[in-house]
Amino acid sequence: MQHLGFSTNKLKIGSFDFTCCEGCQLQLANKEETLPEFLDLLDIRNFREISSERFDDYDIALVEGSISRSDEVERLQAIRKQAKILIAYGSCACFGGVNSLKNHFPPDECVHEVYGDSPVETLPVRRISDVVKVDFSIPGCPVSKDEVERIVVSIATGAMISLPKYPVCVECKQQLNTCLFDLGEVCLGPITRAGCNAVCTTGKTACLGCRGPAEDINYRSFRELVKEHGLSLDEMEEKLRFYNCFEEFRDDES
Amino acid sequence: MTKVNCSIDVHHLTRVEGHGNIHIDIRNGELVDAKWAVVETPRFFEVMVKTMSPARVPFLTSRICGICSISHSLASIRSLERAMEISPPPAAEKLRLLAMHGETLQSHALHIFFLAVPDFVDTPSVIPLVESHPHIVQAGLRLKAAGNAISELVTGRCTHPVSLVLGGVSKAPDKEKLEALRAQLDAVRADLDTTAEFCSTLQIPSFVRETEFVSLRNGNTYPAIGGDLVSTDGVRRDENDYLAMTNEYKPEFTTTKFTRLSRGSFAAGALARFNNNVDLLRPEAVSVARQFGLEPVNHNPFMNNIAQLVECVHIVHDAIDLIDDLLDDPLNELKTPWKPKEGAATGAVEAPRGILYHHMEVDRHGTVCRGDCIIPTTQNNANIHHDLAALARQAADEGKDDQEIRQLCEMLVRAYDPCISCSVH
Amino acid sequence: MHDMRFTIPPQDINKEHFAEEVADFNRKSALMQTDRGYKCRITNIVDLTGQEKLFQLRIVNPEERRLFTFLPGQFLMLEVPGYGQIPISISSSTNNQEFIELCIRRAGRVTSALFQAGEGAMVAIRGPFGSSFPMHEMSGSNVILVAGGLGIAPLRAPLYWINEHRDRYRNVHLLYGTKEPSQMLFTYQFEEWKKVNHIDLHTIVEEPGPQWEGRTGMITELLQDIDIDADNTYAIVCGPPVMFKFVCNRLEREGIPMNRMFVSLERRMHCGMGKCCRCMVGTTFTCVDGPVFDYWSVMNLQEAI
Amino acid sequence: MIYKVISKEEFSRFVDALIRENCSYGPREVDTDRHGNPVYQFRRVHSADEVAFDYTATHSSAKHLMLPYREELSRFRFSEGDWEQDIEYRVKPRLLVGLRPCDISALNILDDVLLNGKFPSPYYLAQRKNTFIIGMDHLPLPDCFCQSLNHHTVTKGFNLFCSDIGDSYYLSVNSSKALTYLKNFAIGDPTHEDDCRLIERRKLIKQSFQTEVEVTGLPSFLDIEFDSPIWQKWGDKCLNCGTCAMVCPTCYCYDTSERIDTDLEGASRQKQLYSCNLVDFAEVAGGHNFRPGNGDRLKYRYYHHYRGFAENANQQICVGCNRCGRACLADINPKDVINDLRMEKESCMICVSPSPPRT
Ligand SMILES: Cc1cc2nc3c(=O)[nH]c(=O)nc-3n(C[C@H](O)[C@H](O)[C@H](O)COP(=O)(O)OP(=O)(O)OC[C@H]3O[C@@H](n4cnc5c(N)ncnc54)[C@H](O)[C@@H]3O)c2cc1C
Ligand code: SF4
Ligand code: SF4
Ligand code: SF4
Repeated sequence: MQHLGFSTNKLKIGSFDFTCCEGCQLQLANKEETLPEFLDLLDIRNFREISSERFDDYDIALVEGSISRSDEVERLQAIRKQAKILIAYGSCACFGGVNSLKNHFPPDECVHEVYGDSPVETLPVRRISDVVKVDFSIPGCPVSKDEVERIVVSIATGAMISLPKYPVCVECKQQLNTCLFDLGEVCLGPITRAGCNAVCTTGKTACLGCRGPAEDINYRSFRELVKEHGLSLDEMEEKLRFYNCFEEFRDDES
Repeated sequence: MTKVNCSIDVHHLTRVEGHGNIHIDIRNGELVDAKWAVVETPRFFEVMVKTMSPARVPFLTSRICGICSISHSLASIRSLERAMEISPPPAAEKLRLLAMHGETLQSHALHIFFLAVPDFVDTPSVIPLVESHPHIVQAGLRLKAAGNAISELVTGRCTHPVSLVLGGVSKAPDKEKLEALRAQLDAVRADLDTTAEFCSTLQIPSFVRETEFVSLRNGNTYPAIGGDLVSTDGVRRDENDYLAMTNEYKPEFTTTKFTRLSRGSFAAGALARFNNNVDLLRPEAVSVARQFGLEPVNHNPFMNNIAQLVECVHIVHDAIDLIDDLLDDPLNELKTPWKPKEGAATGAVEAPRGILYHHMEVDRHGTVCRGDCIIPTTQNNANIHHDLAALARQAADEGKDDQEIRQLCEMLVRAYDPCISCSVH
Repeated sequence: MHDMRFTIPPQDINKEHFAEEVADFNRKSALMQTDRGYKCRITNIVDLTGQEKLFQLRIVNPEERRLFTFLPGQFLMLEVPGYGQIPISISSSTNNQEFIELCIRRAGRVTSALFQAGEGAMVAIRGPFGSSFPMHEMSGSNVILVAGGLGIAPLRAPLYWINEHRDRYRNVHLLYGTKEPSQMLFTYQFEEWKKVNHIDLHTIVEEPGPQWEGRTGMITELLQDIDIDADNTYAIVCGPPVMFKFVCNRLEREGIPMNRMFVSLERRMHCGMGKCCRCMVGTTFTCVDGPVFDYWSVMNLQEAI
Repeated sequence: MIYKVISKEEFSRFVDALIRENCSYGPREVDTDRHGNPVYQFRRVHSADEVAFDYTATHSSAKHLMLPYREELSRFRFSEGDWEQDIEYRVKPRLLVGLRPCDISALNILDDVLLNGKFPSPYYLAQRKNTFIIGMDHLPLPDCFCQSLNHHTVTKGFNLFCSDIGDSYYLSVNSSKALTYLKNFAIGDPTHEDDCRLIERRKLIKQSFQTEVEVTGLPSFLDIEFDSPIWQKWGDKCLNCGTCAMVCPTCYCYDTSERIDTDLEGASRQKQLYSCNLVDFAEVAGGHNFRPGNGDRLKYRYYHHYRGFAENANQQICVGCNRCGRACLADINPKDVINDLRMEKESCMICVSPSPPRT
């Protein structure tokens, strides 16, 4: 930022994945039109998925995925020790994500169902912040590359970062979409944090709340409106459970 | 001179999707141990689908894999549609095929340029290539971008599709955008030529181990969604017979399962599709294959990289035709209404890395009560494992040093383009 | 094919006459300039406390420098390219045509960027905007200036004004309170204000440290120290919203009419031109109708404090 | 204003010619809702066939054509120790066909707010000046209440306005451009009968309103009722989702932000339409929120719309289209809120008589 009289350094970055689909890491390689410039901001010290070089002198750790095995806990703690800034990215890292659905079943049943009698270690799924301190979260399943880019540029230029506080409906209406409630579906848009550009509702499927709750949501009124539209509360519950983002609201009413 | 001792341990192989380890041990010229071990954390998707409404399932299963989410979504959709006897409208089928093309194109481009090529030019990642081979990287990025553009337009975004739903697709792509996409695909044809030219300069290791190749085949089009299950050893089965085609078992040293058919192991993926369906490829693609001397049945696993390139050529041309078709279609019937219904069926699709099976069972309450997913990498694991042993033995016989053997082994695993997190779902 | 007769011709508003005019935000802004400010160079930065810095800005273009005049209490929109723009009170003398001083607290995105900036940095300003303290109306009277914390920043312009026209005003009191002694701003000017300008300065802190020898308590306590001639006194109060209420109520009890007390309000702002509606207080805009309001209007504006 | 009459077939030929020749927007059917009713929006149209001339109401207003939801205000180019700012006000000319009187009134209100103050908005001006507007009257929907706000007719702010008088349209031509285009088509001067039919039509429209919202004296009601419990009551329902403001033809509040380019060689300043119902609308640095409750924020929107702010001469800016009411998932609509406020007031005030009934 020469015009302000200070220079920017490349960010020494490491990217790490835990229990997840690695879709968020993949996003980093998307948005090809700005990819070379994006990579230019970074000094990639450790990123198994794209590079064989591995160093342990990164400042910023991007952590993807949730924690579901004891060796993952150790690996994560080592990363926390090294990183000056630890960013949880993706809904798995921020909320547990779809992986958490398994927590609704007894662990033995899970293992037996898939592996029969072979012993396989698995712990109840936890979010990154359940295990170590997280400095910043970028939610989304997957994260939006545009948002990641904005945040990385902000870190590189010493600017403060923030996420939208309002819900998805704002962005949905800006796309002139027909509201899914009008089409007879339960949509979590009114209570979910915006920033994805309402990608799901623009594709005419309901928002499943992957970005977690918006600030200060009115859960009670949301529940009422689902009832008043004659829609199924079971469907709503299933959607609220999907990414494990609305745990704190689930037992509001029975 | 024969090399006597060699011990290789690759912990968390890089430039692959997911976590896997290679372990090779040669003592006194004898191969003691060769292992391909997957150390990914299991996520239990098959358990998660239980009690879920069918409508939600494709959104869940797409999260099995960040690279081939469209395939997973479509495999679930196909199995559930077959289970509940839903037939999607023809326009939706075309859009789904186009979406598959998009995913395969971006996945292959990512693999060829980001994951495989650095090995051939001996760099740790694609990043130094930005400086040394700018036009190749640019071509790769444009091909990948084109793949992503297809997925984005047809399914709403490039990873984890939003508009692929049971009964069809939820939203028609905008015609103006389809036209723009067509132009974009037209333009990347030149990039395919550049890539083919560049690839012909690469030294593909000569290694052959006879194996069986398994893929889908429907007899009309190059395989993508549904069809018979066939192998180069002459097996042919119905889609629902997927279990007889895979025969899963779990070895001790890995969390993933292995599979076998007529032999100890078999391979799936671009090379398998090519070996079984060369007659259905577009002529443009066949001529590229010929340029590389690729002919069925090819048993060199490293040629999988080339088979991927051949498929890219096929896809770009086929996608252009599909778009022309869609531009003439009014696209007003995209979704068949449906009600949950009891039933069970398999949905098989050709994911970028090979044949992918989802088998779903819906109970009489209309909820899913059982799910089973068999992933291409799972099917390839055993083949990788056996290839590693053969390759290490051959390399050791040729007197290569540890570093060279290690490099070759890594390249071999990467050539399969394994998707490990997906295989441990 | 249809005929070109039906093509709607474009209207290029860039070509309209006001395009060349230089913005003059005080009178009527030139249309083309509503998003363009005067480019400034940061010529000096003074660290005041850990939280606040004083920035000295000089408008680069001499013509624009000449045009930029303001009244005590007005603010400007400071643009830090790439980071954003924020409203900041002008903290220097209205007489000073050479440079503008801004006293800024590190708060968020834009201010943090400024705190990293060095001397020579290029920023821009738009303005001045908003209402001002009625310095002329006050002449011949006593003036009580009450500042809490950063509230001293907007008070510096009226202070300079008073000091430059000291003979027009009678007794001038400056009551200044902060939470801790280390947060006290402009201490280096205190002696000058007291000795040279004959300002009756009183300070107070809420949480005294070991070094502090002065008064301890809330700012309202300082009001007991001074004699208030209610019939002939004006007050200017700046600080956090809670402070307004206490101080103004106290002054009202002393008998100062509400329309002789002035406060400066603070709200989120994105335009400074009464368009974005972020700074609404009741039904008025802080940016256009404020930030300076008399206390009577504030009492009438719902949810002002 | 010049008045002409055109047959409906000729009119659609005229509109078709204009649409084909220009970048055009009009009401289009985009979906069918779960009750089987069509959903309309102002979207790009390429021929007159695509325009749903007999549409009921669009879900969103046409505001976004004048005030884009997101808009780049300017760009910065960084250079060695300095920067340059580029500002563009270029807009390609557009045709907007099928606007209702209330929507045109809404544009007139936006003109007042954005063009007449001390700081006119060049961005809006460029959009407005480059939009050719063809308006159209219609019979009100059961929940329209624009008549209560006197916006069911409009006399300015359009290039051409069509009133349906049976098999032809009665045209109010308000721009020379419009007249020039029309000259290529068979138009006639209105006869006495046409005039009568126009009056009949206007009467019919006027009589068709089923919803009335009593707005006289509302500004002072609102001033008095600032602390009324009804705000809390409706606030408890409000989702803070901003939908009402997004679909409203006159909500114009916004937010600006700056973003540095990925190559760090420039930045862009962007504007995004916002809503006073969104949780952080009145939040300042440090986290203090001047309107922390749902009710506080909801109240604000009603203040802006039915009391008006000083900057727009304390005028009511709602035009009575009821888009916000229809779009609100929590079923909050102006009619109910305002009636509630009145009831509250009238039930407790003995000394102050309610405002006289409207005539
Ligand atoms: C009339 C007026 C005079 C002011 N004078 C001074 C002063 O002399 N010194 C000083 O340090 N501060 C002053 N402020 C407060 C200052 O504007 C905020 O501290 C500043 O906007 C914070 O910006 P930020 O980007 O660092 O914070 P963030 O919280 O990151 O803010 C992001 C954006 O929000 C807006 N915003 C946030 N808080 C405020 C706020 N309080 N007022 C207006 N907009 C806000 C801005 O548009 C900013 O770009 C004044 C505010 C007003 C309204
Ligand atoms: S579809 Fe969902 S996000 Fe969009 S407006 Fe409706 S509720 Fe909100
Ligand atoms: S619309 Fe909802 S589910 Fe979809 S990306 Fe946005 S927040 Fe996630
Ligand atoms: S009725 Fe609602 S949407 Fe229509 S103008 Fe009034 S406030 Fe806006």
